[in-house]
Amino acid sequence: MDLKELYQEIILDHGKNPRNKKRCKGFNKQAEGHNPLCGDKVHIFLKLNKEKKVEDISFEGEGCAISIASASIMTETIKGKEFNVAKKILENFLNMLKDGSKLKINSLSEDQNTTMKSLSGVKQFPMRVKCATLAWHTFMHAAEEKKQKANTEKAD
Amino acid sequence: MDLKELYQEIILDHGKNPRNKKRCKGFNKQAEGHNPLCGDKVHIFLKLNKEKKVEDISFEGEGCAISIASASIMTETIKGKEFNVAKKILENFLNMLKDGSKLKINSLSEDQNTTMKSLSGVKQFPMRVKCATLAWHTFMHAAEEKKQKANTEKAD
Amino acid sequence: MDIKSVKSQFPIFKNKINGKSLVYLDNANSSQKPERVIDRISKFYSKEFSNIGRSVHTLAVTATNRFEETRDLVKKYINAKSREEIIFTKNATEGMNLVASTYGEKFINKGDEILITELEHHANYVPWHFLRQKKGAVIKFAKCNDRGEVEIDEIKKLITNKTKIIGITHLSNVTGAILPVKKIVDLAQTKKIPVLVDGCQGAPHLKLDMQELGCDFYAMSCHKMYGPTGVGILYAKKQWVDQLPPYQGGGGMIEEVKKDNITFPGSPTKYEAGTLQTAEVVGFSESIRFIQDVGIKNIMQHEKEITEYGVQELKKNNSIKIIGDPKNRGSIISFTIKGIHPHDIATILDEDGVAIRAGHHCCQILHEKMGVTATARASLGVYNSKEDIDALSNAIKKCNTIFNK
Amino acid sequence: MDIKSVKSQFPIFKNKINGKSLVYLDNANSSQKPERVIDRISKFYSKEFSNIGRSVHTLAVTATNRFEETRDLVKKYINAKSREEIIFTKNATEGMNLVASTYGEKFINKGDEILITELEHHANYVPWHFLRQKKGAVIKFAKCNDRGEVEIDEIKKLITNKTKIIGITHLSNVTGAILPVKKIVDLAQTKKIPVLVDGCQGAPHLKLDMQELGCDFYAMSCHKMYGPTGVGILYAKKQWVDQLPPYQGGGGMIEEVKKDNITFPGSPTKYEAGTLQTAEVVGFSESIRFIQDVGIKNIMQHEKEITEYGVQELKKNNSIKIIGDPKNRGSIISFTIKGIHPHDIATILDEDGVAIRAGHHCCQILHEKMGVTATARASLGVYNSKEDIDALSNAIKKCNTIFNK
Ligand SMILES: Cc1ncc(COP(=O)(O)O)c(C=O)c1O
Ligand SMILES: Cc1ncc(COP(=O)(O)O)c(C=O)c1O
Repeated sequence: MDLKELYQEIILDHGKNPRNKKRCKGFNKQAEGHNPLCGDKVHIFLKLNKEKKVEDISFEGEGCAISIASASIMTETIKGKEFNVAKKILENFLNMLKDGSKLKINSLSEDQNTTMKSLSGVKQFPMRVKCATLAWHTFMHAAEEKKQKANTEKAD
Repeated sequence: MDLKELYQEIILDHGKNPRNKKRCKGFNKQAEGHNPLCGDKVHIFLKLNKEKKVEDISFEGEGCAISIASASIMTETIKGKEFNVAKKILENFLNMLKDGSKLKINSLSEDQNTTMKSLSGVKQFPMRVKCATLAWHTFMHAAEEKKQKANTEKAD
Repeated sequence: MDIKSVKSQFPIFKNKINGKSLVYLDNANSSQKPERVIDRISKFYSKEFSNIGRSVHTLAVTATNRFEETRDLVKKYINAKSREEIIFTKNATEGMNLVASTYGEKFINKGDEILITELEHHANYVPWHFLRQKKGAVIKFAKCNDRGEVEIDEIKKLITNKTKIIGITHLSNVTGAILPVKKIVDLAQTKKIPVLVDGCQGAPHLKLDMQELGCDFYAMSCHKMYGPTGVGILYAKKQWVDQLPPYQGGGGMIEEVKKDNITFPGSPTKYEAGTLQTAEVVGFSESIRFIQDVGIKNIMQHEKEITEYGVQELKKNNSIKIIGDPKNRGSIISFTIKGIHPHDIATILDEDGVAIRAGHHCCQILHEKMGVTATARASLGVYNSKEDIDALSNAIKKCNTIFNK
Repeated sequence: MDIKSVKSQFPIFKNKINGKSLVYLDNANSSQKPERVIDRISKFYSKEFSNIGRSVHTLAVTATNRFEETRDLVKKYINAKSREEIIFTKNATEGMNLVASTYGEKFINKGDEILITELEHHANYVPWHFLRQKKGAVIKFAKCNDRGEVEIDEIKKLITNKTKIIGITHLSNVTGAILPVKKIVDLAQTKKIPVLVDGCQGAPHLKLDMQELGCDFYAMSCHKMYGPTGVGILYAKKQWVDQLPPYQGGGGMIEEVKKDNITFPGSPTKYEAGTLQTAEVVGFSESIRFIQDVGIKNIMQHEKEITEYGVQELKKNNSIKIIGDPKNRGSIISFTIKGIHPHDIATILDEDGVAIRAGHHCCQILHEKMGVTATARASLGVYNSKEDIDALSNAIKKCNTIFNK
């Protein structure tokens, strides 16, 4: 385990100065997410247009550097993407944290790739994986209009 | 531990041919006793006269050789005794099973003494002590007109 | 299967009882523990201990992983569909109380019927009795026949449109009868009635496959499965854990707590309040591995053989009456001896190191029906052998001698 | 007291965490176990194991005696009046559920008030919430002040003639405040209101004397008292166990079972359904002996000294805010660091082998009141030393470095 891998500059920066941390205008979908064990909370605001494109996305919430940075990075990364692409990115991201797989998404800029990869250090800290994935799961809840809150404690 | 001490002739005899196993006529007090862990049951019928003398005593019940023999021996021993003497006998009996104390009651015949002592082997078999004391406790319940059933599982 | 090598894995058998080798025939009560289970608990406390699920430090992470791995292991072992269906309880009794309480609260009202059997252990009756008292429900008892079995027709007869749940034992802890659970479940499903199976005796001795059985709830006690005391498992179908309310309240089982309201997460979290039996659950993973290493089919085969031998040997003694004669018998033989109370039998057997149980085995209804207050019971486990049966028969002969002298 | 010799009795400290010595400061969550406790459990399973109370064979007798001896030991240790007042539960959470459920069933009706405090752990709130939902009772929260204490006046203010029970923590698991339990009990007694004390944090760190405290119920968790997981103790005054109904139903807790009715024996039997945590209870006897050997007064003195040193050291770091400043503090220090979330603190500390807890510590009401979602908490036990505090301070400096680089 290596703290430097976990707390990379990019993450500390996104943690301290999160992007898109607000209620974006004209959102048409939203969801709340919750990590009951540590109390992390996130609220995703999503504007998905008729063509199923993420026109805007933002979040509000409280949590550790990892969860805030992850929410911030997520909104930056998927804003402007087709929903299907966003879903692909999410899958890639989860796999990266699960088994260390490489990201392989063409539509990401090199910068975005680097930024997302900065979260890969979390993999070595199993208890923190939930912090990193909370915002992403909550995004899916918003998009699919699930009634229940996203909850990292769901068993499966 | 010695089975021969436990299953002495006297006990086997009282177990097989219990004395006073019936509902005695004219009883004016009664109580039921129960050993929930093994299911032993005893029902004591007591005729205590105005002078507080045990005019008659008998029992009904089901249980192991030890509990039946003990009930039989008890009724034989305290029938005709003053209540205070009977109480004294009970105390002596319980002490004998607890710490092996000798019986020291003047009013017992030598025969009665021998018979009661035949139950002392139970002391070596802690799980069987309750079998041997059930009838005695139930007798006290009857005499003191306690509402609750005598129960060997009472904690103290 | 080499039974000697299995037995040698259990340290208890190195001890003498009253100077004799231990012949342990009280397995239906609780089983002995293999060394690997005992060692796993020691190791956990010595090297890995921490409370689980709540802290992010290394020990807590490891402990949490070991704990949750056991849930996966159990899920796989009993062929459940999801982790949410595996709830850790204190014992099987708590599992059945959980079902009676939460299902009862939500679905049982005045006049509704709860259908159980005359074979049931108090653990599958008393919780329903509470509900009877609280809600005015009715409890019906399916009859057990002379062989000590409950036939499906007896259940069928009692089902009405008020029947809200059926509670049955998988394997009677007195008569040894294995009940036709699958058939009962199939029948119940046609009427949409959920079935709770008391799996206390089924779990250690039969192959478990929840998909095949199809029951809605299945309660087990780990201490009867070569595992630690203090932990049980309740299997509960997802459709139920999704609907039923929580049971006990406390830390770990909440989502959001406000002064005026509280919300709860999904299963198993919502059913696991407070600090769990961490060491016990981790230790139990080795019990499952032990069973898997020996092989449940081998265990079943072996126990069947010894049980049959036992029945046959006891039948040779004319003073013995075996209680029940089920066509499909698990490794349990209850009996009485003419003129000798079961407690006296147990005491005399104990002098020879033969441990059996005497009493009503928490089945007073059944004993009353059979017209006895107590029986003696020999119940087998994986480590028992024909020699153990011989020791039993010989010790029983001693009872005859003492009481007929 | 020679702290080195105490620490050497705990095998966990022989292990390295991330290559560092373990600095275990998560004791409020769960404590580590001394070797004698671990060994007692192993020995019990290896040489003495049997289910208790039900069989008459030698193993069962021995096991039952060891189990019941522990009840006597506990009774004496907490100065209870009778064995009937000592009930073994799964954990403190179950103890509080037992009280809320049985007392609530019998004595709490619509509109009745349950008085708890803002300091309460979810274990002393969620069970009352269930009662609120079922019975339409009202829960009132006595305010905690800026020092993180609940003053007796805050309780007094809220007592009405509808107050049916008071539930308070002995020692807050967040602010470390020791509550004036005796005074609260005295006050409550003048109004005939029973008091349930959540003794989870009190029991391992304070001298326990039920006669002096005078409370009606006191719930503890053995795993926080250097004991095994899976077992707790509920002290309940005799007058209550005599009146209250049973809690869970099953084997061992019945008197007579008929098809139409069931009768129950007295306490503790009626509250101990099913197979108990035999090995855990027996193991716990060694925890009490361990505490007695070190001496609870020595433990209190030692923990006080280290805690004061800890508070003083942490105060030197300007970025740290200590949560609460109770006049009477137990061995718990919760804090936040400016600009660094508690979870990040815990992770960084863990790299240095320093185990603390981060989160809401099952006290969401309190955290909401304090305006934070989470805090970091260092909680001490008998084996902690000034060096551990130094390790903590140094690791915290690392947090500052990482986050301010
Ligand atoms: C004050 C307090 N109450 C209750 C509990 C719950 O204890 P347990 O989880 O052992 O039941 C804890 C510990 O988690 C506590 O600190
Ligand atoms: C059939 C059956 N049901 C329930 C139980 C209760 O199990 P436990 O006491 O482990 O909860 C037992 C064992 O005593 C049993 O044999």
